This record gives sequence, structure tokens and C-alpha cells, in this order.
Amino acid sequence: MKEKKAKNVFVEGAISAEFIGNSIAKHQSKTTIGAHNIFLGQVRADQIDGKAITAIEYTAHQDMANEKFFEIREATFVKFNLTCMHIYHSLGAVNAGEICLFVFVSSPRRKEVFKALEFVVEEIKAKVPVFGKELFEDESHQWKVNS
Amino acid sequence: MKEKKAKNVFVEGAISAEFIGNSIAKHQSKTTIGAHNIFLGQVRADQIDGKAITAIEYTAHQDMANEKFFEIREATFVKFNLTCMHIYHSLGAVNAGEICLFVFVSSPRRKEVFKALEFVVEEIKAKVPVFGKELFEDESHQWKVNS
Amino acid sequence: MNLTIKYFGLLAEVTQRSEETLVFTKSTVQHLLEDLYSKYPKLKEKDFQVAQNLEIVAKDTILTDEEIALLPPFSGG
Amino acid sequence: MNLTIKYFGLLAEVTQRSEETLVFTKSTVQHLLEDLYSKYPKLKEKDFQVAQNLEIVAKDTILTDEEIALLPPFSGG
Repeated sequence: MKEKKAKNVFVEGAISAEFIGNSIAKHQSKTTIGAHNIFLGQVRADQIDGKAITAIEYTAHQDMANEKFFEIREATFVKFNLTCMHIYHSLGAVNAGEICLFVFVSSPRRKEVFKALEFVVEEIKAKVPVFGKELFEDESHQWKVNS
Repeated sequence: MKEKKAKNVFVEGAISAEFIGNSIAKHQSKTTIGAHNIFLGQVRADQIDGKAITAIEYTAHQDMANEKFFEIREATFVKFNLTCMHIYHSLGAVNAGEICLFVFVSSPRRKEVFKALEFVVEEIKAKVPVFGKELFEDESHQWKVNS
Repeated sequence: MNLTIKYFGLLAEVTQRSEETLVFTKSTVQHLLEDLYSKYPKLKEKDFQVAQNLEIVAKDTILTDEEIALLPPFSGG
Repeated sequence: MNLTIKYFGLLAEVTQRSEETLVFTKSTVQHLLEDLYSKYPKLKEKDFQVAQNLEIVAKDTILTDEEIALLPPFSGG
């Protein structure tokens, strides 16, 4: 087994707006930062065959996912001039309207944060083994497919 | 004079992390949104000739700036599939580490928010008559130049 | 060798388990999959990748005695 | 005509005022700038754009009797 350096990116349930606000506040002592860029994934109440999605229940291969989050993090710091980066992903049920993914990058310069944030989000979608089960109001479900 | 449809984008002083958190929370009833992207401009304590910047004092041609913010907003809604967009810019003194620009775009799909946010921020930098006076610890100043 | 096999998402529904341990004597991922297809015929219709010890591997990869995970398409975020 | 001229940022430091009203008889932005350069010689060294009635205009633009603003390089955000 390779040395485990990855920290846990997962949080139980939805990520609250207050948590995001607090995370922003913690960066105000870092006065080399000139630009922050934040991506938030929010669960949509899509209508499919006349039924609305009420929640997505997330599971993951947690050990592998945390490894992949860590590799993405390392690769991003090599590619872009960032001061800091934070990633949080939900596990378990997240209701429509709630936030399931929070990616936060900061840099002295704005050009870096735009490129870095999109890179991180696309890497997460492509490489991290997380699985979303879309729950409908009638208690049926389907497995989410990313587009 | 043309009809005034522009609302006031300016806020007095820094934009607080709590304000940003509250703004995120307000979007959780909009269940067609799948992706938010937020840009925050933060004042850096740059060292110039051995003196640190302690704050930036923002002034603006407010009527013209609000017109330009409005035009940028309209152009962005035409170019990108967005659910909503919010822009706030500080006037007056903003200390190093504090936030002076908050741009918030939301869409059903993530691809749209990345493109839209960068467009909006670059348009603001290029077209909106806002002027930053960088204040140093010894009470001298210089006028900010965007890069 | 003793293989721990983990099933995720849709695949755990198909196999009706999230994990099992198999005693296995053949050598490659492909061999293992053939055995699993016999055991769970519906698995063959599903799109998935195989990870060995937390890394995605090709079908001709030699099995070690570490963890094997069957991963349906990722849908995080 | 009566022109209201507004000075912003660095330019307000150069002219030591943020706004003034001039009675003016010539026709273009360029004519106005020549008068302002005589009044505030240091203005000539500065980089700025001119807006008439909230829109950036070229130097050969005909003056209306609306607001003129002298805008140094923008540095918002």
C-alpha cells in the first residue's frame, strides 16, 4: 500500500451556506491572496418522466476517492500558482436545493483561479469514484450519470 | 438621458463573508440550479518599495459604473444560459484581506457558469469606471493599475 | 489467493452485496470477471471499470491479493 | 453651452477638484481638452479616457451640453 497522505474530503449530508461563509472568512488573514474562485454543485429537482428528484444519495469508494482528490490537489498546485485549495464533497442524502460539492481556490492573481477551478472540477467529475442515486418523490430511484 | 434601469451595485466598505454566505443560502430554494460559481476579489497587502498596502480606497463614476454593470449583466444573460447573476463592488476603504468584489453566477449546468463568470469579471475590469487608491502604512498612496 | 471484491452504486444492486471475499486461483482481472459474470449474469450488461488497490486497471492486469473494486460510471459533484 | 466636467481618481488630484462647470463655445472634445491642458498642464501627462453622458467618446466627438467625465485607467475589482 502506498503511504496515505490524503485527508478526508467527505462530509456527511449537505454542505451548508454557513460553512462556506465561514470558510471564506478564514481566508481574510491571508493577505497575499487577491482572488478567490468558488464552485458549488447544487442538487437540481429535475423532472424525469413526470417525477421530480427530491434528493441525491451519494456513496463513494472512500479510500480511493480520497486518494484521487489528493492526486488532483497535488497536480493542481503543480499546474497553477495557487495559495490554497479546499475540496468538500457530500456523502449520504442531499436534498434538492442543497449543496453537495464545494471547491475553493485562491491565488494572488485572478487568471490562475479561473483556470485552476475549472481544472479541479472537471478532474473530480472524471476521476473520483463517487456515485449519485437520484431519489424521486414516489421513492423510486435512478443512478445519476454525469454530462 | 436614457431610461435608468440599472440598480446600484455598490456597497459601502468591505463585503463580509457572512453577506456572501447569506447570498448563497438564498439560492437554495431555486431548485433548477445545478452549479454556482463565485468570484471574490480580495485586497492584497502587497509590499511596494518596502511599504505594505494597508487598504484600497475605491471611488467610482457611480452613475456610469452602474450603467456599465447593467450592460455587462444584460450581455452575459444573452451569451450564457444563466439562472441568476449578482454583482457587488465596494466603495470607500477596504482593508487588506477584505473582499471588494463579489460576482455570483448560477446555472442549471456547470459549463455555463465557468465561461460566464470569467466573462463578467474581465468585463468589469475593462469597462467599469472604478478607481482604487492604494493606501500605505506611512499614509502615502498610489493609484492602482489593473494587470 | 484471497480476493476482497467491492461493488459500488448500481453494481451493488445487481450483485445484492457491497463486498465479498473469494478464494481465487487464476491470474488476471479478465479471468475474475468471467467468474463474476457466471455468478451475476446481469453484471455483463453493465458499464464499469475495475480498480485494484485503489487504481483503475486494464482487463489483462495480473491480480495481486489486494482489493478489487467494481466501479460504475462516476457521478460526483 | 454649460459643461459639467467631472474628474476622477488621479485626475481629481491633478486638477484639485472633482467637478466644475465651464461655459464653453467651441465644438469638440479635443477643443475642450486643449482648454483643460492650458488650465491644468499636468493633465497632459496623464493617461485617461473621456466620457460624455456616461459613454466613452472619441476626441473628435461633438460636445452636447451634457456631462463630461475624465476617467483615468479603471482599476476596479
